[in-house]
Amino acid sequence: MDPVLSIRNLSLDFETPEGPVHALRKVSFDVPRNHIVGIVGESGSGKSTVISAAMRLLANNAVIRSGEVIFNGRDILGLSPQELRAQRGEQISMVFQDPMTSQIPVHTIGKQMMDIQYRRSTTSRAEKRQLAIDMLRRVGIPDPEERLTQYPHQFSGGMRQRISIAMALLMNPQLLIADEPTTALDVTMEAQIIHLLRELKEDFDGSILFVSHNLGLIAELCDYVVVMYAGQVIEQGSVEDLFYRAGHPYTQALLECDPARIDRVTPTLPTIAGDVPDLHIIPNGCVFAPRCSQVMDKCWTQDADFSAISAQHTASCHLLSHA
Amino acid sequence: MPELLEVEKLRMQFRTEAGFGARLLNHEDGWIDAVLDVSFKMTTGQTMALVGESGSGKTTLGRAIIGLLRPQEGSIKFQGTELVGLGDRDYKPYRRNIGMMFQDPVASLSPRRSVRAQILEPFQVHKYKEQNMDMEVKRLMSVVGLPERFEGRFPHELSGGQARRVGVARALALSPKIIIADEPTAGLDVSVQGEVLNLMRGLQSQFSISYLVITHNLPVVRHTSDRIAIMYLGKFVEQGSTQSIFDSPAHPYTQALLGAVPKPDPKQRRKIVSIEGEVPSLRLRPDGCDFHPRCKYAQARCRSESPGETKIGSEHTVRCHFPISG
Amino acid sequence: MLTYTLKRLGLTVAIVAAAMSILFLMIHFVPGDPVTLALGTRATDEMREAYRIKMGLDRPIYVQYITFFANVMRGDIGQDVFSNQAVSTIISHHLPHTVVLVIVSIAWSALLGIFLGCFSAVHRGSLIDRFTGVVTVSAIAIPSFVVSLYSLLIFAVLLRVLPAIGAGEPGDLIDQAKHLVLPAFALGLGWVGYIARLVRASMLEIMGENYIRSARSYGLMEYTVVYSYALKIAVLPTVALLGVGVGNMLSGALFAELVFARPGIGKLIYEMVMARNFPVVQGAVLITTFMFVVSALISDLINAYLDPRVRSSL
Amino acid sequence: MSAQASNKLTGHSSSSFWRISAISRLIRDPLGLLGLVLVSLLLIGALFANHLTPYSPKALDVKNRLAAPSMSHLLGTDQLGRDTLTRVLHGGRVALQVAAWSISIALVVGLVLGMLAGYGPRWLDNCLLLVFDAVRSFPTIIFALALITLTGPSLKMVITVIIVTSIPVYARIVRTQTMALKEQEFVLAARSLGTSWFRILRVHFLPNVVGPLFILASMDIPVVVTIESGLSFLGMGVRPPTASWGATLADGYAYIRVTPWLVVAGGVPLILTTLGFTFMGEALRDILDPRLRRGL
Repeated sequence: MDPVLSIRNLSLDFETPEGPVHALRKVSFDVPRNHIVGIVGESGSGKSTVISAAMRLLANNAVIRSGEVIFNGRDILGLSPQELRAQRGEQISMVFQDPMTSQIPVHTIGKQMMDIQYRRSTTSRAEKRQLAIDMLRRVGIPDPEERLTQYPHQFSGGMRQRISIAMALLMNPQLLIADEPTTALDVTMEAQIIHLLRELKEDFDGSILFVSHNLGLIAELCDYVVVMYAGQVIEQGSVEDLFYRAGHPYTQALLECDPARIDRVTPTLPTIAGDVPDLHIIPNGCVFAPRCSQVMDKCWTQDADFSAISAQHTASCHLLSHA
Repeated sequence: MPELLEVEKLRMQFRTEAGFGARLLNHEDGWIDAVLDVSFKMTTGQTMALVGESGSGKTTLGRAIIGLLRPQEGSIKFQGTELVGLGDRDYKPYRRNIGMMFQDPVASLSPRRSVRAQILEPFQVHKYKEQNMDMEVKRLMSVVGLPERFEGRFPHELSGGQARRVGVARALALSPKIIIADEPTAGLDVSVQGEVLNLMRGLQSQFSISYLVITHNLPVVRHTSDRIAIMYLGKFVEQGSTQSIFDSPAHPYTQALLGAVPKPDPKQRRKIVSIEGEVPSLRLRPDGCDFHPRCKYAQARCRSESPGETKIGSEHTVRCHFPISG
Repeated sequence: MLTYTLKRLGLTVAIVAAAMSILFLMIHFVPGDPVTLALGTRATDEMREAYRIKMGLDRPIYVQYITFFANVMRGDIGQDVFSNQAVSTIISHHLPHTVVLVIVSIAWSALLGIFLGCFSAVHRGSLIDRFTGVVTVSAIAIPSFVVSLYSLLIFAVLLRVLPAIGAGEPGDLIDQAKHLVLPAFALGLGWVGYIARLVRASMLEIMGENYIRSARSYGLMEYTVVYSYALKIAVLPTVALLGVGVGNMLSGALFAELVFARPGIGKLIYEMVMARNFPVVQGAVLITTFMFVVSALISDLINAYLDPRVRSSL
Repeated sequence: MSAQASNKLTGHSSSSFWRISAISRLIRDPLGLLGLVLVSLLLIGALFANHLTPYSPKALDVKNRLAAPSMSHLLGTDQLGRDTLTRVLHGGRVALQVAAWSISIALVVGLVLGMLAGYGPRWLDNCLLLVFDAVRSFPTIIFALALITLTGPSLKMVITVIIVTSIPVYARIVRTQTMALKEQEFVLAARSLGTSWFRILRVHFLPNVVGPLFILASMDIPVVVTIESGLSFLGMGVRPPTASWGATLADGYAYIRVTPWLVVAGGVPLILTTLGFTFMGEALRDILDPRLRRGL
């Protein structure tokens, strides 16, 4: 079965007064149907830019240099605004990081959920209302009938993120994109939201593209993982591949740094020396070379191609290519 | 020998924003307790972590100890001297003993002052004149690992990690005995948070500083602190050594909090959610035990009677009628 | 909303009281003798003394202060020394003309301003947007009394298409409307600019907010996003601004009424100032200040009512 | 991501470079350049008013009353035969003087009061706010007329009125900014060191408040010029025979059915001045501190 979303060779710049920032370079990955794919990366890795491109919600100064974003066999980048709108909500939808600013402050939750269903022309108002109530109940809002008449500010942060999820799923999209949906929440609420997302994925028979910097959440939720660094995909594979058989030195280092993965209490925590590169000028060779502990001569001059470690597991590192 | 820092029965109240109508309807008196009945001690060279979710009062407690907020009740003793009730002038000499690192590394630096001016600020405020200030600035910058060329830079020209180092240098300037660190790794990537924590650890062994770390990051706390206090709705629900808290959490909330942290291991996926609901507003503090509406083990007594602190180990106390044993 | 309303009402009362106090202090402590002011320098000592007693100026200052407040409370804002009429009666003859002028001006400028601002924001960066931008800035910058003079010059003197003098025949609504065109144009022009710019700026800010991004990600119609969501939020600051607008227009109305020889409170104040009739001036200042404060109160309450975040709080 | 990246990058450019680029960006903005040219013309006209025309602003020439523009009188003459161009140039002087004095005094007082209200105790804030709001609730021109009735018209009173009515505006802006800064972590950091309130205001608040305030004040110049000429138009500003645009407009209004030239000559420089300062101020604000756009 073909993937629901397929990003092919996507390269993207942000125009700034100081020249273009090469924010994405040749990014490729697939989101298979009925699976959860996680994108993990640190700040500046381009993980949020990828999904903004997939939703075509990019900032005005973004310029797509090359590549395709194929959703259900059609390139999203070539769609007219009308065609794009037809895709959004019904086919592909999104949950954002900050639940406190994600809903219109001056309309009730009910009105906003009715508005989202405007394309259901044969459905009566009462039925739409019932659908909204059912959806709110499904995401764990108590007394949804009454809460439908309330405004966003009358809900707590955790509740508002649940409502965001309900709104995103209201039109039964095939793909839900979640951009750090729990980063603004407390840890006990985070666990509840992650649990909810996993349940919903089973119920709604769709795919989720989940973006996070938190390795714990990725391990908890995802089937496949894409690791990004400085605007590139450097490794991708199944969640077990990544956590138990990481091929790229960056992935390995990232896993080592996570204090939650260190069993023995240690006074000195591991780090990755150096800084994320400036994306104005991309030097030759591997983008991770300046920070890599296993760097070789050719890393400075040659780009590393993707090497297959196993059927679905690839990484771009010279260490893997001569094997 | 008095304790380095001894906090007893501390209570911090705030006026609510609640309007007249809300006060009538909800029978609110217009005051909420942000910190309530908090007691603990800190010893030299030790790291203590205050852990809690938003609204737990951990930041308020930190600000009370640094003297930014005045407590309504209780006492804060520094090496035996009572700080609560001191006027500004009498308080000032004690301020050099307690430094603070703020949560947002860039926002905690004055936007139009150079790195040098930021580090000099403590000396100027406390009227240090005799020493050679240039040397002091250079020394502090090298201690926190900032190259000298950063002296003339302004906060917006620094990265998060660099700004954090300036913050550490400023907190260190007056050679404090205690540094309060509010979310020292907030906003930092996993690959760089270790740098800041390792730096703090190094300074601790070099200058025998005590840290009071305010955080919600339990995995980091496990490696970096000696003692932990878990806060919920302004109270310490449990405090003890890091090992005893992680190995045998006695309060259901501590247990739930530890259980809510995701494990970066796909084989350890959780089937159930360890805790439902969310932290209630401080304005609607439940009767009885604060935690009972969310507690799996709540019984009739928990709904009516507020538990006091019980000692269950040499340094381990818990605020629960029915602590979990083993 | 109840708490908010009560608080806002209390604040209004406090502001009016403070403004009255400032006015009172000004009269008594600003260099210059109110008696000389009213009677001129050639008045005899007996005349001055009689006036002093009549106006209560011989009593201690705090008694005068309390009397002043008590009188205003009773609706007595003074007595005209020359005609012996109550100041409130004189003002009530002139006030309706000013009120009509201000309301018409604010109404047309708000309607056009909101439309222009919204249009510019939606077509951001286009040629029309840039043109509207220059026009609106110019409209703000050009003083309204110069607009009055020039529109008088162009439409009434050179082209002779619109009447320039007076408020029109009483009872003849069409004639009155004709007389209203030029003053209302001059008074409202700057506010078209203000409102257009405010609406444009808040629209652009709101269009960049997360909730608009979310709404778009649900595939909502652009019409819904712009008009039902963004514009509804963008007009909130405009509503709050209109209250301030009334105050500024009261100042502007004075010029418009003078230039177009239109009866009204502004023209009355000017004439009384020229006649050095301070009681009437003081009464008129009180009334206009009161109107300003009340219009600010009304616009704030409307603003609060439109914003569910304030409305639903108790 | 994009904003973050560009922020980081602009941050690296040094501040002197930034100032130079601000001027060059002002010149590249067509409206900003127009504003700069108009303001420069006004300044030159006011500075060299005595040398640009052969006439004195007060010299009467009764034979040449209300003359239309000619080679000897470029803008014609008024009802007393005085050269209108000369009077317009001198009128610019008055306008600028009033603007300079009133804005700078109002700015300093507003700055101090605003910082006190914003940083001081709650009761002080409430008291000051009440006074600010009370003063603001007088319609400016009407308030000015009431005051001038008591004291008699003079340039000093015009300046006083503008100062009194402008202070609350500046003070409120400063207060809002101070309140926002007050909760910032760098202020908490300074307080946690035991820094005195005076030092906090001087070292940490002042540099952050002054910049935006200057831009806003420069945009107030047209408003002040308008009030001055408005009061002079009413005969409540400068005393005749001193030249002022408002006075020329008043003369023009009186003779509007005889000659349009006086109204045109009095109004056009006023319009050009307000436009010039507005265009320049807006361009500068957009370049230096785009966030100010939000507060009107």
